[in-house]
Amino acid sequence: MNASILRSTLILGLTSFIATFALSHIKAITYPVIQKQERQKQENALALVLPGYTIGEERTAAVGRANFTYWTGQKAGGNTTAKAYAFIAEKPGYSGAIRTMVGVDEKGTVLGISIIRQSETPGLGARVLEAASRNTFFQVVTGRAHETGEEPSPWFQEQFRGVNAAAKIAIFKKGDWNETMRDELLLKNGVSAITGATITTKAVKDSIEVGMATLRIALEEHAKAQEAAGK
Amino acid sequence: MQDDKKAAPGLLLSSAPHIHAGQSLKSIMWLVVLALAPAAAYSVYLFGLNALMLIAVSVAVCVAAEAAFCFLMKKPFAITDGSAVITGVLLAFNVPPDAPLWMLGIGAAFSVIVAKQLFGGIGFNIFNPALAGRALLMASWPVHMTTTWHRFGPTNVLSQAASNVAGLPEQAYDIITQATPLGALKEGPKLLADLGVAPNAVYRTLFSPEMLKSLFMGNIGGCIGETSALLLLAGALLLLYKRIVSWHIPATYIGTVAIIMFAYYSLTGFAYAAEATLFHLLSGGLVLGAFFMATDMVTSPVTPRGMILFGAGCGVLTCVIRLWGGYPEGVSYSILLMNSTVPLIDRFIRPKVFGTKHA
Amino acid sequence: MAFTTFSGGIHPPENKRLSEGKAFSNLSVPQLCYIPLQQHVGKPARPIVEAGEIVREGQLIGLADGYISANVHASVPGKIVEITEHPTVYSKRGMCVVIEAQGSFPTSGRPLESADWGSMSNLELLNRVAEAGVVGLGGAAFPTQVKLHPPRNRQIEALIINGSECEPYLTVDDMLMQTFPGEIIEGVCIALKILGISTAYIGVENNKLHAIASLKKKLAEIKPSENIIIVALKTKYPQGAEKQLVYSLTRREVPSGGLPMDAATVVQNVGTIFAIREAVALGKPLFERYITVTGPCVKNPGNYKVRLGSRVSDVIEECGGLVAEPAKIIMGGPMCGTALDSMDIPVVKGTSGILVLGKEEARPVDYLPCIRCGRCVAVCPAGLVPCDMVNTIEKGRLDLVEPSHPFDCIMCGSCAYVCPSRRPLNHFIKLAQEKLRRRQKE
Amino acid sequence: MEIKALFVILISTIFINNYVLSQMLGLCPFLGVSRKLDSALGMGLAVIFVMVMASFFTFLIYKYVLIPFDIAYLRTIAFILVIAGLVQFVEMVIENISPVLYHSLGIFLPLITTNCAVLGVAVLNTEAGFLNGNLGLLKAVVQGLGAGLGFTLALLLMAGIRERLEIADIPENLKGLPITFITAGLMAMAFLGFSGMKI
Amino acid sequence: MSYYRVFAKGIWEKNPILILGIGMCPTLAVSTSVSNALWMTLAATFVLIFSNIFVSLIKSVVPSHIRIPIFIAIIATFVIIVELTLKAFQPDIYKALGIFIPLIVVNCIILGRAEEFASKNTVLPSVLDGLGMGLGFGLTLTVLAFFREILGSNRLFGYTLIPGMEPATIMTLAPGAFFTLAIMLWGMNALKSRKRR
Repeated sequence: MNASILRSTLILGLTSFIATFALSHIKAITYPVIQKQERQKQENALALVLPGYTIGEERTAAVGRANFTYWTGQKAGGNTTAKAYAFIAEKPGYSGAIRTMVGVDEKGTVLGISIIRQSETPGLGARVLEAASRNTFFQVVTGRAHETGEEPSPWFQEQFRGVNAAAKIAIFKKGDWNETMRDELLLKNGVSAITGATITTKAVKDSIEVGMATLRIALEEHAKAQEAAGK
Repeated sequence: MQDDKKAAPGLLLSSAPHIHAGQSLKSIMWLVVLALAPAAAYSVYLFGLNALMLIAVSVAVCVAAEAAFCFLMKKPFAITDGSAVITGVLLAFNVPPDAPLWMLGIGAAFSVIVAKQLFGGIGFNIFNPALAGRALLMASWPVHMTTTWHRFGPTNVLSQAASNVAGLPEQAYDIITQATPLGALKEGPKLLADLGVAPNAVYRTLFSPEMLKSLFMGNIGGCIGETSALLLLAGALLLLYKRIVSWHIPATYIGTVAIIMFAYYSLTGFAYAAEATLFHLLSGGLVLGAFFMATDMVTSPVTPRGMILFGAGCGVLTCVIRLWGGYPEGVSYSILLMNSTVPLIDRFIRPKVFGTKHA
Repeated sequence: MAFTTFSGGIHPPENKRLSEGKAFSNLSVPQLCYIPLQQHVGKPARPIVEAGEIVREGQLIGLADGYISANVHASVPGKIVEITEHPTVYSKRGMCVVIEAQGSFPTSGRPLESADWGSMSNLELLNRVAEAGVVGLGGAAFPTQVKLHPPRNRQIEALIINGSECEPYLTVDDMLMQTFPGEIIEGVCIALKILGISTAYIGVENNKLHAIASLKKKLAEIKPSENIIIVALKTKYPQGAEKQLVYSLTRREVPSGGLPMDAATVVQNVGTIFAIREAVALGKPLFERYITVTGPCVKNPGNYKVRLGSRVSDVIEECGGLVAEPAKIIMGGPMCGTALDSMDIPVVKGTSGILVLGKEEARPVDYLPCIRCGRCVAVCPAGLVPCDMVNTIEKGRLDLVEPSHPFDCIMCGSCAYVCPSRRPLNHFIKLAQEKLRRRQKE
Repeated sequence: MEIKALFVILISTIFINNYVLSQMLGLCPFLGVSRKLDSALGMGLAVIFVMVMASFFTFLIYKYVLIPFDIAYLRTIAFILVIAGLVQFVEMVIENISPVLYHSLGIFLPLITTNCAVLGVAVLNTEAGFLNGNLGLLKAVVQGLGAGLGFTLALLLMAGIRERLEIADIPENLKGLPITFITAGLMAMAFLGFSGMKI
Repeated sequence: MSYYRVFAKGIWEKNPILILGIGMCPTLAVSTSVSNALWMTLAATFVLIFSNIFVSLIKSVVPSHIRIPIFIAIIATFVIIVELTLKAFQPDIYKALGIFIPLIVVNCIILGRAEEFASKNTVLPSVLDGLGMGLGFGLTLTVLAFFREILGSNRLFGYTLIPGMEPATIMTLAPGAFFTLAIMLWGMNALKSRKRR
């Protein structure tokens, strides 16, 4: 009886030991890769919203109740260096929070946005990620695919490029956005809503506006702190 | 037997009772169709030919799908029982007036085949076929189901009311006039506040007497069959008078909505509690749902007490979805949800058996 | 005024006008009489005559066989042709004594001497009822002497007289109460004496105002020492069903699976009471009864006194024959009666009427699936859910039927009457009852 | 505020993100034990019980063992062993305390170990993104309760429907699992009515 | 039983999903696109084969009353291996499959095969059994995903199928999964009953 219990315990223990041992090895192999992946992902997102800029430091500022994280970017062009910032904007959409990485220049003009997380209704709000695929399945299998390196960026996100985030962004119901609408909409500092998903559109828009305001405060405080440190 | 000449071979032999109340499945179904007819006719007047086409396609596909399925399954097919026609009309009543025809066709086929025939056909379905079809369309093509509202000219009451609001920007005008009344109520104030319009201005518009009157008469946007409370009530009166529909479900359904809405608006200190309650009763699919869809005999409880519980449940869910849910309207989802509880209601709520202590 | 009643029930068109208020008339004696030996619930009577024998009118020809059984008498004088199998309302091949009428009729036309029953003992009275072969004339045909003699351990507090006659078309009880109020009150007194109690309720539906008036008038005249109360009931089917009647009059529910005596009552039909009175006071055996012959196909609908054993064809012919093609011939009322497949079937003690329906009136035989409209639930006076029960029975799932109380169904047929799918609900329940009973026995 | 947050989690897990009908977890018992109402109720109660317990223990283990020792990658194996052990323990305890309860719940307990909704709730409790933010112990337990209640609700509704389908004229080849899936699909469609709900 | 039969039975006559009716959760949840389905199949089959190997290796050493925890531990180990590997090398797939990767642990197919087959057979049949079962699972999953991806997103392997067609979003949601599997099961039953006749 006792022997059998002892044996059982031994076997269980041995199994666990072997399992843990094996897993720790696997972990040792995969963890660096996983961490690299995660870093890569953030870098990709930053590169997407601040195209052509060199990403600088990551700063965290306490604004209001929450911590606000943003990144700085620089681009050397001619004799001046253009500065730009990226931040994460978040607002509850139709279902769950929508998290967007936003890149702006010093004046507040949006350089690019990238929606990182959303759980909106498929077919409606989830179309914030919808990109017009250039190739169809048949073109791919018959070898007549367009020779394009990267997927086109989602039209919803594309239309924010050039909008002034420091001012009110207007929402229009013009249907799916395309390149021909850009000038007309930018003139009114507006974007076109996703059909049937005004709430989602408004959430993204609001989050960008709020984020921009927060960024300004954070930058001012940073400048003040710099000044204080300088003295 | 000695007297063969007195034998009477033509006599019907059947069990008692030998007489019948007269109302038949067929007559009930066609009376329901008749009761829906005024609202259907009005929708064609209001929304134009596309509404007529939608109703026609929906009915035709429902009947054809039922016929095809019965043929394939080698089941007897009774087109004359009219149940497929009712499903078709009700489904068409539940889509926006400018919805595409192909979409409604798919919904109609789904209603009849999946929600009804797969469960064994008339009498066995658990869910209201028309509402199941609508839920399918809602989940499949939400854009068509939520944005193809009919655009009225400036004579429409919402347009007129909207133009009465001082300083309403062009976009705000769009937001109010393109939505259904419930949509305008749910999203209007939020969206307009963004444009610098005070929510109260929106409320004044929505809860004005002309607006409420329009909701009652039906000169308003919405799904094909739900606009005119007046005509729907006329049809409902016919059904009540003919005892095809009993008061239990509609009364408790509408009553529950009225009580909850009034309590909600009063407790939150809303200035237009009474008007808002009336607005909720008259707008959206409440009247249509309470009288014509929640009362679907197959998918509602059989006992009066069960019906009361069912109606109250529909009312609570409708209010929950309208007040906190993602959709402006909750009638069809709440009826569908309550449909799934009917077997349990019927199992646990039974009449008291005569001569026993407990039910 | 709110009339006392029960919950559930239906309001079928009464259609009583055809025969309402038509005074009783005697139908002429048929040439051939087929007298079934089984005219009651229980064992058939044992024949005590042989073919070729000459019998008197009212002579005992079948002797009650066992506790629940009843005597059968010759309804016409004459020669016994044979004792043979013949279709009856209860069975395709019931034993019948066939009598060819001849000879004299000592009872007809002459008033009989009234016996002094007040001085007889209870047992003596009960014997007279049993000897006369009285059974329940409302249709159930339960031997009356058994009903009037409840077991000792049952306390009986009230006698209930069923004058509801809630079946559409039938008017015979109505006419009995209008024509013979005195006799009925006397009958009630006899029954009360047998039971040894003093309270009786006569429940009459409020569509029979003449009957109520004449009973009330007579009661005021006679002023019997017993406490007899005439109650007007709401007109509703099945007001005359035993358990519902007891409830309407006393607010007591006969317990599930029980009899009226479990609610301290005994229920008798007015026709039975009339027969009790004739048996006890006049010593007249039950060999003739009043029936309603009616229906849109009958030329002279009305209320008639008929000799038991008269064939339906003879009765209809005596009433002027048919004026239209009949779709259904029913013995009893349209709600609970039995459809006949032959016009040779004889009138028995439990026959309250003969109803001939045309195609327009008869409920069709075909039926459709249940659509769960709940009408059957709303009308069921027993508080059952017939639709679910029958759907289960139809699928042969008798194992699932028991919890839905199939044995509490009183076969009133209200459910089938209202069913828009024309489903023979009570018939299905009856089949299930039979199957379950058989299964329980096994 | 805290109470409201808990209420939101409860409602979300029961209706909006119902484990069975919208997350598609726990389908095997949902299909297997929904034939009879009585057993559905027994299973439901057992699942509620185990889910609450499992949420409690796995959360503690995750927060105070796996995270501090930096072995969070072992959570799957740790959780499943905890759940298996827990189910065994609960079975023993119930057997000793109340034979009646054991009789009605006992047969379902072994099945619960492989109910993916139980492991699912334990894993989801540790995912920071789920339901907007990190969960505390109390929230984890409430989430377990909500998941169990949602599972039981779906199970009971399905059992009621299936008892009625027993006597329906369903095409022969559709009887059993296929029609149950169709019903589940229609129920899931009805539950879409809760989507986007904000309390 | 021949090796071929051991391998082939999982594909058709003992298909875990269509015939045995187990392993439903991942089947329904991850079949929104063909590539998800294929990755899930790969992950599950990997765990299935290796847990079968190890279970059949240690079957004689393990006392029967603790075999279930041991089996679970073995399975869980391989699940974590899959989890970490996917997370490192296919992060998008890992994200898409989400919670259903750790939930492979409680997939009834795997524990079921360990208990029913591997614990009674030697290594080679166990591998074949795992492979067959994995294939059967994968085949069903892929067919399911094929229809759901086409109808629900008008795509195949991520590429648009018919430009301009409006897909039925419901097919990517829970109801679509239920309906499609129901129809597959219906067809399966029809085939079976035809064969019987």
